[in-house]
Amino acid sequence: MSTRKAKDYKSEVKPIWCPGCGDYAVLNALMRAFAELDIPQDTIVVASGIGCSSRFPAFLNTFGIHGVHGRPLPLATGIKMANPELTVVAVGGDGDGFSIGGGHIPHAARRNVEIPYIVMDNSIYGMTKGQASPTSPEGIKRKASPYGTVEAPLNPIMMALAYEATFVARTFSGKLKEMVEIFMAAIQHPGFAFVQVLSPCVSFLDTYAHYREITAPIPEDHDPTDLLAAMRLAQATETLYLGIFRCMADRPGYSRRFQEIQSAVHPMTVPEVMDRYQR
Amino acid sequence: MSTRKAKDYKSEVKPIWCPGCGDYAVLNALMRAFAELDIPQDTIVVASGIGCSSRFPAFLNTFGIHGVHGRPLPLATGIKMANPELTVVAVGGDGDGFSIGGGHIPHAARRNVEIPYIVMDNSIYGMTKGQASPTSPEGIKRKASPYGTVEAPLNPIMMALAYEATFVARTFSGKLKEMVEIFMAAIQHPGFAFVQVLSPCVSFLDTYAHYREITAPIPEDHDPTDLLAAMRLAQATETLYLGIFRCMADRPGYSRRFQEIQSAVHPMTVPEVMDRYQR
Amino acid sequence: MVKRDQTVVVRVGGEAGEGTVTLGELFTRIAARAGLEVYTFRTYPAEIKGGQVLFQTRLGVKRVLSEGDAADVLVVMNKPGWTENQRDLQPRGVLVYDPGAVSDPDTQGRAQFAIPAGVIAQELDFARGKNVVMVGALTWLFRLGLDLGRDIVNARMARHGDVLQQNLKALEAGYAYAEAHYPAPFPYALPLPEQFEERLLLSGAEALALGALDGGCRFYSGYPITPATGVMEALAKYLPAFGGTMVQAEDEIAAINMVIGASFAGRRSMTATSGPGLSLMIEALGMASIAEIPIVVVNVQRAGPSTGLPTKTSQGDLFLTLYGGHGDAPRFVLAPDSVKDCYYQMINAFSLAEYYQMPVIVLSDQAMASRVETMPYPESSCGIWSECLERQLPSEAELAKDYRRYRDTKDGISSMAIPGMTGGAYLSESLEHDVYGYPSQTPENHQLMMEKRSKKVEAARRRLAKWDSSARRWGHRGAKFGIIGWGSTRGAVREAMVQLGEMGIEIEAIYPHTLLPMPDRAVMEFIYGKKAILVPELNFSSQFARMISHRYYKQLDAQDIHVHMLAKEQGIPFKISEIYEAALEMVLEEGGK
Amino acid sequence: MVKRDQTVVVRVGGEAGEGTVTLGELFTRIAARAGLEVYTFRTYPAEIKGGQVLFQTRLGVKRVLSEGDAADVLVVMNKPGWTENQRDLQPRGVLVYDPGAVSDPDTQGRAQFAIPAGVIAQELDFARGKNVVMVGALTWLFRLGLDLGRDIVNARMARHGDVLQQNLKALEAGYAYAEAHYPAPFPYALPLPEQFEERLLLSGAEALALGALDGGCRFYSGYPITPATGVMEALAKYLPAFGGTMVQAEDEIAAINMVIGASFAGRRSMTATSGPGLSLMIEALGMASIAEIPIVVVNVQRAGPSTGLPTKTSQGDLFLTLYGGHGDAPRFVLAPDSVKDCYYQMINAFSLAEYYQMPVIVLSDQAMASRVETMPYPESSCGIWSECLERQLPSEAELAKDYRRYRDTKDGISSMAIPGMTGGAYLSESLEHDVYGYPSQTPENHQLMMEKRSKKVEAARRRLAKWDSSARRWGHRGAKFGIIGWGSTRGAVREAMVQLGEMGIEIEAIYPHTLLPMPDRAVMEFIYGKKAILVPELNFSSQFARMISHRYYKQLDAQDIHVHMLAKEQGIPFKISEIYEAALEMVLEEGGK
Ligand SMILES: Cc1ncc(C[n+]2csc(CCOP(=O)(O)OP(=O)(O)O)c2C)c(N)n1
Ligand SMILES: Cc1ncc(C[n+]2csc(CCOP(=O)(O)OP(=O)(O)O)c2C)c(N)n1
Ligand code: SF4
Ligand code: SF4
Ligand SMILES: [Mg+2]
Ligand SMILES: [Mg+2]
Repeated sequence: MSTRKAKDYKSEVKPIWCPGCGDYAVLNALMRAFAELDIPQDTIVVASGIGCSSRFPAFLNTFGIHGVHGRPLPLATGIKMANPELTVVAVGGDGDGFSIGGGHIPHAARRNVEIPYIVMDNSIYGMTKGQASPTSPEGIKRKASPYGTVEAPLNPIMMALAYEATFVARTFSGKLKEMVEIFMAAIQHPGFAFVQVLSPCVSFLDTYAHYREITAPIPEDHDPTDLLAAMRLAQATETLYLGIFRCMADRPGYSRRFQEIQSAVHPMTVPEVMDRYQR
Repeated sequence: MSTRKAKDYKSEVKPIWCPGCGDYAVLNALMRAFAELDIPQDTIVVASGIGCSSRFPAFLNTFGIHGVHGRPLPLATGIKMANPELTVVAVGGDGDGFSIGGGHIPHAARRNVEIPYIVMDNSIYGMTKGQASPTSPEGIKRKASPYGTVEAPLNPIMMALAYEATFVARTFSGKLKEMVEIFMAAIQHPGFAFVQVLSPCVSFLDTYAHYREITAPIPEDHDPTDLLAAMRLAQATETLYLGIFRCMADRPGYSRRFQEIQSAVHPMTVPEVMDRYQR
Repeated sequence: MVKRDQTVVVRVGGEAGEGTVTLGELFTRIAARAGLEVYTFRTYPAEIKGGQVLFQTRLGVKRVLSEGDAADVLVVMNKPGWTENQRDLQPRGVLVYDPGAVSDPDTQGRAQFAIPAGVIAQELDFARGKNVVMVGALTWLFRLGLDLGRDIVNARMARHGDVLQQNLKALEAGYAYAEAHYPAPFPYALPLPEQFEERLLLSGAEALALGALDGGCRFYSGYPITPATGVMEALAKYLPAFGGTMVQAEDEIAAINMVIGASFAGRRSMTATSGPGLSLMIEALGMASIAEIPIVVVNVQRAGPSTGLPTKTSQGDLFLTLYGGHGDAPRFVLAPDSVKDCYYQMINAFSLAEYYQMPVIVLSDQAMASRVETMPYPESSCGIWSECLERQLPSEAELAKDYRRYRDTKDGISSMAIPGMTGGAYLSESLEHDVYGYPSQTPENHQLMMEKRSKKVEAARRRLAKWDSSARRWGHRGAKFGIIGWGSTRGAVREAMVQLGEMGIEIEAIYPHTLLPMPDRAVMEFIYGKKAILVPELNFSSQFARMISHRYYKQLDAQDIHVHMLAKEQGIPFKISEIYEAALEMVLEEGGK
Repeated sequence: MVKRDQTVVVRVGGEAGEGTVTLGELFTRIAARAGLEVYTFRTYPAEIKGGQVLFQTRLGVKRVLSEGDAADVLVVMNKPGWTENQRDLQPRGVLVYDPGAVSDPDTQGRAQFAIPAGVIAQELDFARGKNVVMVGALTWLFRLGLDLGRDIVNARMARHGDVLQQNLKALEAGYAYAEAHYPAPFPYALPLPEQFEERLLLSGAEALALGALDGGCRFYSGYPITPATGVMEALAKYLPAFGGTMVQAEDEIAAINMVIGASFAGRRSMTATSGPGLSLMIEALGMASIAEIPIVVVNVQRAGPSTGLPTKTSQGDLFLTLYGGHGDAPRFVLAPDSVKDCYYQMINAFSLAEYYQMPVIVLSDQAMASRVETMPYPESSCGIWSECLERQLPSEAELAKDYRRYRDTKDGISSMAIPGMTGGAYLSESLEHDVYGYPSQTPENHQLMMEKRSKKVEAARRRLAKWDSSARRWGHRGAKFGIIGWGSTRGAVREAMVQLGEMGIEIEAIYPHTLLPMPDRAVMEFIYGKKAILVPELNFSSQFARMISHRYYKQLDAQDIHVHMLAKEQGIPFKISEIYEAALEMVLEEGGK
């Protein structure tokens, strides 16, 4: 049984978030997941980019790294590869993850690096005061888009599936219990785990009511090893399904693969390497 | 009837490509497509990144811009938005497009900018002498991966579909006629047209024979407006389907949308703008 | 009442979420509408919403040069507003406060004006409106006129339709309360000019955007970043009205590459960013340089390094801007030194970019971009402070036969064909290329092309030597002591010089507006005969002072002129007193005036 | 036969696709195995495969310092090989050629050695083997011994199993042909040492990789880029044997961020790149600087700007390396000046990065990375040229209570906890932060932290003053004329100095190995008493000369020492004669020796 409580993962720093921000629930859920899994604080690293959501690590009592904008995945990959024993979690926002950082997700997925990546998707740039993000609904009017945006929103779940991420899930800040469960599964998954959290920004795009209305759990009979079935669920936009779209635990993770290589290779010393270059 | 011939699009520069490189066929096919569509040379811009494939524009008699590595899409987008009258084609390789430039494709797709993007995918970094690329088969051994790669290859067609690109096609350097047709369709498509060309690198990963074996035309009854059906075809890796996976011409292109905004807005002069800031 | 040539510093302290900034902004606008000159400054809290802020506005009948140091009037909306700002209230200043927030503040004898804004707002059933109540009270105290107040509230709050009426009532109630309780003349009310010229009230970011429009900018692509976002927002609004386009890019790398593409295709194009974004643009800047594509990049500096202090000001990107590029990649760097100058330098930026086919970086900073200033209507876009130059297009003869895009010429400038021009097709290359644009790797060609590109810098240097705007100089001509600075520190320097003048200390200053190429002649003329010069700047390592002392070491050494460095990197602007004291110290150290 | 203290320059010209480079490499290895010292140089064609190349190898009994200028022996495999290189054959040089490719070359009386390599190879039914036939002939001419030749072909061509036998036959046939037709002593055969110490034969890229391994590197992430890829390839091979990992990243931004992550997690980590990649890494470099994370970035310079000339050499990234960062972001810059030094400076790079918790950039270049040199086995990894320093970890007491990651200390160095350490949890921040790592925006804290970080540079400056390796000095102590350079130009400079010495001109040189912080004491000591100094460098704008003359202007001016700039940006290394002539000119201009 777990000896740690959620609050044991809390730092002394008061979140800078607006009252009501969806990210509070994400923070609580992740702390609970850590507690449920009883992971020692000092063996956890939470890596993030820049944005309201990316301020996350400061509010935790674990190791944290608040990197530059859009790079939580490379940071987390480096950490995990340096020390596979650690529990490494990457977090960030939709701007951080799908805009400036969008090029890293396919590669984290194809490496299948053992990292849960939690994207707090509020469909807006919160930190910079409300510009449209890659998941903003088309036509949204803001100061930087006074005539309404003309770009279609991206579908992050579909993208993660197309990258064949071995774990793909969606959850919602309004559903704390489900979120905790998904986070636990993502942390335990032996590969890359992509989790989109619908986490409303009450200040620049309040979607709580909307999401309450249109979200629904993934049907119980969904087979999470069936990629096309997952894609069908992901395609639905009138109903946003919550839950685990895909889970394939058979492919070994990236750090495992490298450990295999390391143990298959004969250890060497520097003088031995040099001898190969003897004239 | 077309007054221009394929060779009218040829520059004096001799391609630096190795004899037998798949990219020669792509060059020929694109020149033919231009000729068939009878597009004046001086109204065409071909934008590329860096790589063997990206040397492309130098061999053409049109306007060309050989940019930095991975950025043909932003370059092409800027060109198209500056002058929507031009025929703007983006070209590059798999490293250029799916590795360093991978973050730009989803955004070109969601903008639906009127650009065909031709990726000469040889599943290898040709220019830098044969490192694994994002589409290299798993386990490939090269100097930079002496123990074999452990990353799964990406599926570019599936990715473009997940981004809901309005035109998604695959073709093969070994099929010149089909390639010309697909290029013509892509150039005429009023939105973003993603074309993956299987274009073998004879020097570092010769896949001609392999592709001859496993490619097959997309079944005639495929409905290119059915996203999931396209995804089912894209999922097949034992057979690589060639042809148009998706084509949706109903969504207006990006430069069109901005032209609409421009014509809806009352024109202003600088002094008129200033008056808005009168104290 | 204060005198015509005086200024008044009004500082507001309160919670951001409770409309403190709106309070300051409304009051500033009413004062400006009444004919006063204004100049503002504000801080940003760490929290996304809420948190403590300070909004300062300085009013004057004549042009205001900086936000000022100590407050003449402190307006306090909550407790920390008092505790955090009381030490900055000058000895004869006055306090205007909400007694519901601060009870019995000890102002050590200074006059107090209690305005129960919270209570009044509650009585109106509009608790949120307490800031507007305070605006009303200030409107009375400064005798700006209730009608003007109403106008401004009407104009600024129109968007919030349903609450507009409530806001107007709040304004009136505040006005009425103050009128009833403080009928005596307010010590810091300025004499309102009866006649005054029309002025613009612009933030630095807006000035950059408007200057860009005037400079012919028709394509913008950018990625949101504090404190540069304002430029993007203004251009998003107006570009379509000019047939132009603003694209929000997926990142800064995409932004600058789109800008390069758009300019290649013939449009005057730009982006704006801040430090982290500029760092990401370095690769593509080199591309614009080698392919000779005109682009303008505005860098609104914030305190660094890395993510640093996103809402704080700095001048720490000078070195990156001057030297940031692999290989030798020529570029120009401009440094406006006031909101007004932001406008003109954007016109110059486009002129230089287009004429010399080069990337031009315009350096602003957080303080200058976010503050609001009154400024005269700009003269015709190509006036004394700017020159309008065009991109050189190929002649018909050139296009007719063997068009060479990168032809070597005397000043390095070769004509640039635009896609669509018959006969103009060429290759724009990021590789080293020959005169046609085709890749070339020979030593001879590389050297030739390096020289071609660098000749453009020399040609620009010669041209700029003739521009008044390439350096601004003021103060006592020929004084023994000098100040060389750049950018937004100018206001504090000018004011410090006035104070020094009052002390009988003669001093002269120069602010180059082009930092690359440097207006060497102007600077060397300025230096000539000086005993010592002070180089104030907002960064850690005295970047500008090092550049100055290195660049002019021969002159400085030959004449034994001492360079005094004054570097400050705290995220905040100079206080006038800091410049004043450093200058005084220089004078004393160097053996007096 | 040439003398023991002479060297011989052998140049091979031919088609890349036809094994010209292999020819050169095999011959070089056979000569090295025979006990000679070697030093190579090669060019790269524009074509991906094929195209004209030149491979030059210089042989000596004593250490060879550079690739040399004119060829003593020109080996020609195709027609352009003759036409393009004939002007570089020295007056008393000899030609070795395939008469099937060049008929009757006019060598103006110089000796000719015709080897019908093509015909011989065809007779063996192995047309591709003509290059190995030529290797056999050279093995005879230089009297290197057929057995050695066989050994090398065996070792180097083992991978091509089935053709190995054919290659051996080709070697033997070439040897036999030459032996039969040219029995007389070959004028450029060097006396082979009977006894010699074992040497390594390494390319600069390999030396960087091996030095990194020795410096404790256990994580590498990089993105392929010419001419840095060799570093990645070597580490990909060996890292797993050290329990380490090499990740090929999706781009340079990912690479450097992975490196930052891995180092944060406790591993010595690095990346290697070239100009365009370094430009993309600038943002993250600042992150490593502010978050105080040790990383090593190797920059193998190529000619720029932008994509530029990817296979050509340059020293044009100096300014970017020193100044490229928004805000003031401290870092160190090291500059090895030979293949051997690449090895040692990598050890130093890790020492400095780890001890000072800073990013360290190591500047190499295309010429130095791709050439092959013999070098002595390195002494123990922490020998005279390097110091082994460790990252400071928190003590148990520190961890037990209130651990402050960014505690301010005298030298700015605070202990760094590693994830997994109980009690060590902290936040590593790209925002400005307080002593715990938590974001802080106050002016006081920002200044404190800027000072903390910069104190580390000053501490390192003090330490480096004691390192022999921070600057290398040679030549006539106290000579009136000096040369200050950096990096791979050293070889040509050393040889030019020998020639100058033969002319009776005394000259002294210094090559700093740390460019940031500069070993000021050593440089100032060196400058002292000089009349003039020459600063040779491979870039367009004399970056290093500007840095030197700016940094030491007081000393230079006080003693009236003139700085002569010698900048060359053509994508190719200096010729010895260019240095020689520039130095001579300096001496004459300054009024003789
Ligand atoms: C390189 C760079 N570009 C831009 C920024 C400015 N910036 C900070 S946060 C942010 C967007 C954050 O949006 P998102 O990731 O959705 O987070 P949210 O605030 O909505 O949680 C941007 C653009 C930056 N810090 N660095
Ligand atoms: C910023 C940057 N990083 C790396 C490189 C080196 N580089 C040149 S081409 C290339 C890969 C090209 O691969 P691909 O796009 O697949 O083209 P191919 O040569 O296979 O056609 C790389 C990594 C570069 N030019 N710029
Ligand atoms: S602005 Fe939006 S995302 Fe940011 S803290 Fe506030 S509610 Fe959350
Ligand atoms: S290396 Fe490969 S991709 Fe490059 S030109 Fe040769 S065959 Fe084509
Ligand atoms: Mg967001
Ligand atoms: Mg490729």
